[in-house]
Amino acid sequence: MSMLAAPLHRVSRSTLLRHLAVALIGLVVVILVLESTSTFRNAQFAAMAYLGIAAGGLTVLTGLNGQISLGHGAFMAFGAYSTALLYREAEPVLPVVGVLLVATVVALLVGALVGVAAARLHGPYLAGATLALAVAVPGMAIFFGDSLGGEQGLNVRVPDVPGWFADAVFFLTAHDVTASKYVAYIGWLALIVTFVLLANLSRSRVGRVWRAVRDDEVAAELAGINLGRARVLAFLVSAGCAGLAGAVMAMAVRITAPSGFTLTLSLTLLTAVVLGGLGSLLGALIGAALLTFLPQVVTGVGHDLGLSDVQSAELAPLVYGLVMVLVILLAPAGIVGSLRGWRRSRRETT
Amino acid sequence: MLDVRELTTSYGAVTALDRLTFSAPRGKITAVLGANGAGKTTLLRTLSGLVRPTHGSAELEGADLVRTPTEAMSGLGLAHVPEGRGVITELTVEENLRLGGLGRSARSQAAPLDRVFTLFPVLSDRRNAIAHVLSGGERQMLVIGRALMATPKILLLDEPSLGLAPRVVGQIFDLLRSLVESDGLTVLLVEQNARSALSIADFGVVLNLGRLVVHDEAAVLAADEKLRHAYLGF
Amino acid sequence: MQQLLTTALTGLTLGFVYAAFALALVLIWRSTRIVNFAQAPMAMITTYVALLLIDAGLSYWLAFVVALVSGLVLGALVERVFVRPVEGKSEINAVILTLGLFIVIHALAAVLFGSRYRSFPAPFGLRGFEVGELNVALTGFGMFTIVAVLVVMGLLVALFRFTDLGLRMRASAYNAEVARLLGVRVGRMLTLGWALAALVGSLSGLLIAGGSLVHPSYMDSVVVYGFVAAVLGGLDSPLGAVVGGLLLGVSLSFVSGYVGSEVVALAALVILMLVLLLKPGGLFSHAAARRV
Amino acid sequence: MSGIGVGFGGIVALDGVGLEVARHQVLGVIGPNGAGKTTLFNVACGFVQPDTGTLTWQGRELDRLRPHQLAGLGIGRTLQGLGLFDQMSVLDNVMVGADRHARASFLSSLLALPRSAKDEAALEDRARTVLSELGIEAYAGHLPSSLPYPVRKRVALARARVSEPELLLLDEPASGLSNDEMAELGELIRGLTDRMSVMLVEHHMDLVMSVCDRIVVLDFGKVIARGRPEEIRDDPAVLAAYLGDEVPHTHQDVAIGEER
Amino acid sequence: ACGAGETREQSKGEAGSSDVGITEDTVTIGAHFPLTGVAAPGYSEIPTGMKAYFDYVNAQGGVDGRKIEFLVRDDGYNPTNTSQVTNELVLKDEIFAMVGGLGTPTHAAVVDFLNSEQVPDLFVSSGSIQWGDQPEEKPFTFGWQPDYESEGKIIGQYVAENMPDAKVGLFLQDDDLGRDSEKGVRRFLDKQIVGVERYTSGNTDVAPQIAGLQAKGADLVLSFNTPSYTALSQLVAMKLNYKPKWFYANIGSDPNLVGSLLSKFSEGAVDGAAPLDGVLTTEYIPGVDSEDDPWIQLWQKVWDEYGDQGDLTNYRVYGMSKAYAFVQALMAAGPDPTREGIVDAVEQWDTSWPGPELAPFRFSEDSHLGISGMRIVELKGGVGKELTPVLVTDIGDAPIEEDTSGQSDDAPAESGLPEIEPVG
Ligand SMILES: Nc1ncnc2c1ncn2[C@@H]1O[C@H](COP(=O)(O)OP(=O)(O)OP(=O)(O)O)[C@@H](O)[C@H]1O
Ligand SMILES: Nc1ncnc2c1ncn2[C@@H]1O[C@H](COP(=O)(O)OP(=O)(O)OP(=O)(O)O)[C@@H](O)[C@H]1O
Ligand SMILES: [Mg+2]
Ligand SMILES: [Mg+2]
Repeated sequence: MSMLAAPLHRVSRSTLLRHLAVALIGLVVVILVLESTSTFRNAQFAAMAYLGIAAGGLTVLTGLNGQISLGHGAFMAFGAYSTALLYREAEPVLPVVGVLLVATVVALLVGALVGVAAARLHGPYLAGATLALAVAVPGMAIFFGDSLGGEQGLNVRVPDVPGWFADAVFFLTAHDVTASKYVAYIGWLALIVTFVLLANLSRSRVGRVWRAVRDDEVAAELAGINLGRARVLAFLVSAGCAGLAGAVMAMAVRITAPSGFTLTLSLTLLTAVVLGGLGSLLGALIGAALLTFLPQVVTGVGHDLGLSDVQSAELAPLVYGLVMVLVILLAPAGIVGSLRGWRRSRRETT
Repeated sequence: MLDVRELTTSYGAVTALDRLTFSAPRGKITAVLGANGAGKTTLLRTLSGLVRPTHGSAELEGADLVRTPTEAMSGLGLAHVPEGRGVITELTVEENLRLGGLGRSARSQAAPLDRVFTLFPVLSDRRNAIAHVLSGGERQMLVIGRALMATPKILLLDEPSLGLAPRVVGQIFDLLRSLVESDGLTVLLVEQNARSALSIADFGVVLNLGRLVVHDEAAVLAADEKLRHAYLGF
Repeated sequence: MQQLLTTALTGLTLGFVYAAFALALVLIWRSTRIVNFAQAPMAMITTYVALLLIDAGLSYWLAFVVALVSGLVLGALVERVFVRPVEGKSEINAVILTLGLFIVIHALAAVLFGSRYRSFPAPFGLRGFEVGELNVALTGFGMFTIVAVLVVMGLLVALFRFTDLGLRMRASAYNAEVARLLGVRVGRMLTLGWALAALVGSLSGLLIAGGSLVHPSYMDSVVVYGFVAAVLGGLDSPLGAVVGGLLLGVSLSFVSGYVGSEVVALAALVILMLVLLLKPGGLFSHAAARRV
Repeated sequence: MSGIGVGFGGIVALDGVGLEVARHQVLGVIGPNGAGKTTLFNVACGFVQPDTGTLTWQGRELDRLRPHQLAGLGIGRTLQGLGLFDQMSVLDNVMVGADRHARASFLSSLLALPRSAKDEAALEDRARTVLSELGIEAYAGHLPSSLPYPVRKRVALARARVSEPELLLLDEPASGLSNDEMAELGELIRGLTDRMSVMLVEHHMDLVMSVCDRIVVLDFGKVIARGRPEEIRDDPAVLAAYLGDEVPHTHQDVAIGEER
Repeated sequence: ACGAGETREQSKGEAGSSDVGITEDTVTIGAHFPLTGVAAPGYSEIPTGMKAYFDYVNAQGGVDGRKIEFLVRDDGYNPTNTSQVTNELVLKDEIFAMVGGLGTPTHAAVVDFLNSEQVPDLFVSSGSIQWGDQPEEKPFTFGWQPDYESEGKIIGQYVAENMPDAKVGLFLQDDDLGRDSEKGVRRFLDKQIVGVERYTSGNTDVAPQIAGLQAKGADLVLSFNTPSYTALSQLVAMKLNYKPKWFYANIGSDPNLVGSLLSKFSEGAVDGAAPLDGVLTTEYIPGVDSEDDPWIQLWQKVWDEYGDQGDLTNYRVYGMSKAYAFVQALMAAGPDPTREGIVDAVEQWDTSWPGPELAPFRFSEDSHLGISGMRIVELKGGVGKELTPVLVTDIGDAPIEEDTSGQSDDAPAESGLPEIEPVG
């Protein structure tokens, strides 16, 4: 027992080791889940992964740094279009990891540009600017229609499953790897890496500075914090996450078109973040799961109830909207936040 | 005038006022004293309905304060100068003052407005400035001035001297005395600085951890050496 | 010349429509410090109310009035039932709440009224004038729009600047506790603010619908540009909302006509960014605020 | 500082103010409300750019510096309010203050490299030391909003302290404190002077008179008097503009003043 | 396409036994349509028409004893959603075929997936040429309606021959609709074009574009837009006192819909479909207003018996016509249809089969493009008056010729079901 306790103690003390341990557990869960579910579910999990990555970045921006962005879908668009350009027919120029990195960097650069402007804005002004960003960016794809495919968008290649990967999975599970499953793996690996990095940041000096800026900017400035830098940095990090998410999305959806990056996407991300619980990575993940699975379940229920197609299609947004309203009214701290509060109050009473 | 009986207020597990009973006579200044966290602010907030007591009663000339909503307090002639942050920083100085005299015609606001401007000439210079630009002390003057605009029957003051220059504190205390003496105003004065509060008050109430320690004439309290050291810190 | 005039005039009319919507946002912002994203579907619902009445044979003006009144009621209702619990709490929760309402109302409307296009009548002509050779692209209904928006703006400015009611509403929004201490019935003010805003919103809905097509999403693009217009103007200022709306309407019309309609949204972003970089609080914000 | 002038629209907040803070001394700045004291602080730490005049810090002229840069140069400050980070623990609040001593780069934070862990530990040590010096280490894990007012004031002070500034600007640190607590505060401030210089704005004469080495009096943005506390107390101009006739119980101040 | 080969081999049943989505008594098919959101008005009616016809067929015993189950999924006209719901249809619901999936960007998101999964992707609801011009790359995908390029050619030639002096303005939706048709039009009247204006779908303020055409002096406007933009362009023109001759492509010319949209506007300036009187357009299936047409009579009967609430509209007629084509294909695939079997059957389409289409399909091993032509009509009182016989052509420089197949004169069988022998 005590033999175990010492290393365990070390693990729980070091931020890195703790996060890596959680990541490892997460990885095992991911493998178990992806291997035991159908190809269709795999595809859904891929969608959950990219929503989760983007929501994770956004929760850092909004939860830790207090900046509201209604426009993160735009950064996903940059990531997705970079992917589409790099990963088209014929021989791709870069391996998948390279594509993901480039997409992230492109979004980072754009994020820096927008972040510099956004750093001076507050509350609704920031919301307005990012809202405009969300609706403006898809138009660029049409404007540069010759290289970006216009309204119709660009097709993205289905990633080839590398031989070693297929072999490894076959060896472990005796299943073949479908393209959907491979993309789901890419998405979840990207998510785990992203979340470990975000968790590191939020536990570190950087995260603390972000929170300080959120709580009281004048006091933070007096403590020697460069407000602009802190804000831009937070914006950049979250834009990078969105870019990465966009890249995974492009691979999962196999096309990037302007109509894939509507305002709704941006608002969906924000919703995921708030429903899950602001500032919590777990919350972002829960929010992403909710948004991935809820509509389909609800539409199914609608069909079972004998509603017409149109009615059951409208049922999904109806329920989804109601869930948003109810969560805000009944659990304003989001799902994770409320669970924590509930646990705390139970602990206090016992 | 003001009768407080068995008043009890809690914030969750913390009991901030504990079965407090005292009364403040009309036309007198009653100082409410005690260390930080004694429950002074809570007392005033309970009286003006910002927090609800769990037990007990408070009556103003027979009107039940405990059941009166906050917004009806000014109708009863009660004005409350809250601790810190009472200025609506997004409105102009004059708008803030106008809010104090709501419900009265522009003409009948003119006289109190003049009085406030004579008392605090700074405010009259800045009447169209957004209150946000005011200095800490100027804001405090504005809040006090605003309460005076209502020409209340009873005035609850929470640390009015906070951030004010000694000379202004003196002026305000002078004004309070004169209002009390000429108009029959009743004042409940919460002060951290017990010494100066007692110097103008008629009565004093000393709280500790939400309970009443003593309630007596101000001069008696000021003379009580033991009390001063134990609770009043001078 | 002709094209220039036409582009400017159609932009102007469009600008007034944005302005109307922005005015509603400003009203709610002034009275509760919340940006109401559900403004558009709320207005959409009341437009459908008018449409149903007109289809049932009522006169345009009667339907118009009923729609405005139902807007008033709807606004009050929404504030009382949904918004009250989030007032004065975290800003982002209010955003999500109104977004949720947006989606719910939208879906309800699609179920109730179906999602096909319907046409909405206009009380005045939809033909432009001809002055000699020149076509003036301003219709009777366009002028009605302009007058209506200017009147509403005037009324709002007067309400806030000169009346105690306006002062009470603003005080309630900025600092509910202090307002309450000063005898302001804060709850009523907030409800009133929402009700009035929903009324103005309904008006904007009717103005957009007049002589055009209505379906559950017909207001969606106005949300974006109306919001951008309000932010341009400074969110706190009715005059700003109108100026912001006009600025946006006219410049976007020119961009659409002379550059391409696909960059309209981009142009809106650029205009907004330029203005906010110079004045982070919008065109009509107060100068250099004190920070400490 | 010399010849500092600041105007806001029609208002002249500071008009050719010049003053100097000597090393390891406490300089008191007093004056009527709206005299320009906070504005003076704002100039000193970069929140307000002066229209005229120059700021010299350790022999170097400071020009158009942003507030966060001044913190880096060793100028710390508390706010007239509290200015605490409400949703962060007391320890985190203070660690933010120490951030200027942090060395971990963004990259090492991102990857949680050992370097960053070491840095964190060092910051935490610093913060805890200051907390215990101020006697509030017991509250390290609490949120400020749950704490009594005097404790919160100390947290604010701790946050300014922990950055080890060479000049500390205190804006009304005693407001809302009882007389006892004020006396303790006075001692704390005196205790700081072996490490740093202090500039103090305060309306509580007891405190000002007891801790300041020198005092500058402002009125309408101008210096109307300067000197040692005793000189100031009896200066008729100061009496008229600031203290008024109701100088409260001068004899009591002396009592506290004599304690040191 | 080429990279797709490495995905899982579809485990196909032996010939003769049933395939995915097929049971003893059902055939499950699916499609994605915008049922919610901005694109829903109009388009969401198409699947209701399809459903009504399938119900009609099912009530008569289905096809070879199998009932057709038609699953409709909402994608809100968003490719991301299309991809998700297509995954659901293919992987979870295991549909036999995708029938009538709507939209160019939306369907483009899933076309590679459908082909790599070898799911027949029949009769895409879009006139983009990409569904049929390269059958070797997308062997499972088929178009249905005439492609935009062919339509552009037919319109272009008509104008060049009959209105050689017209100053032509183009009003184009800024996507494949506008692009493909412009390409077709320019083959014939490049020189006559005085102005081109493009609008972005979703941006409802088209005044600057129409003003642009007016400024360039166009007296004939060829419009390639969706129906709501027909109404918008008419309204704007009225506002600008702009009175050119209008020529709307088929997709935007639904006189019934546009007329009812314009009907409410005041002053009698616009009443009924009057504003569209004299407008030129094209026709490739009979529309709701051709009450004498035997096909419309069939659709009316089907709708009255099996339709939801609401009237028969051209969107529903479109849906039923398409559903009819699918039933034809299913019958042609024989009593034990397989995915490959139905693809083969469509490739061997017999142009003598009666159908609502006015011109024959072009389906073959080399082309998966749909209906080969249309006729040009002038709208009078909401009904099209024929100006030309049915003209057929193909993409590229294929000539435009009069159709001689007699497709436009046929009528459905008494039962209302196709009567077709399996092919091959
Ligand atoms: N909103 C609140 N939530 C929880 N506890 C509170 C709240 N407000 C006050 N308290 C607690 O109630 C007690 C009394 O506080 P109160 O503010 O009334 O004291 P006070 O005498 O006014 O002190 P001070 O001199 O600091 O103003 C304190 O223990 C305080 O911590
Ligand atoms: N940004 C600003 N715009 C306009 N006026 C301002 C601004 N900042 C300060 N002032 C004015 O300048 C004057 C000096 O303000 P300052 O805050 O420096 O006073 P102070 O000496 O700190 O007063 P107090 O003791 O009341 O805190 C005040 O009259 C204030 O209203
Ligand atoms: Mg208090
Ligand atoms: Mg000050």
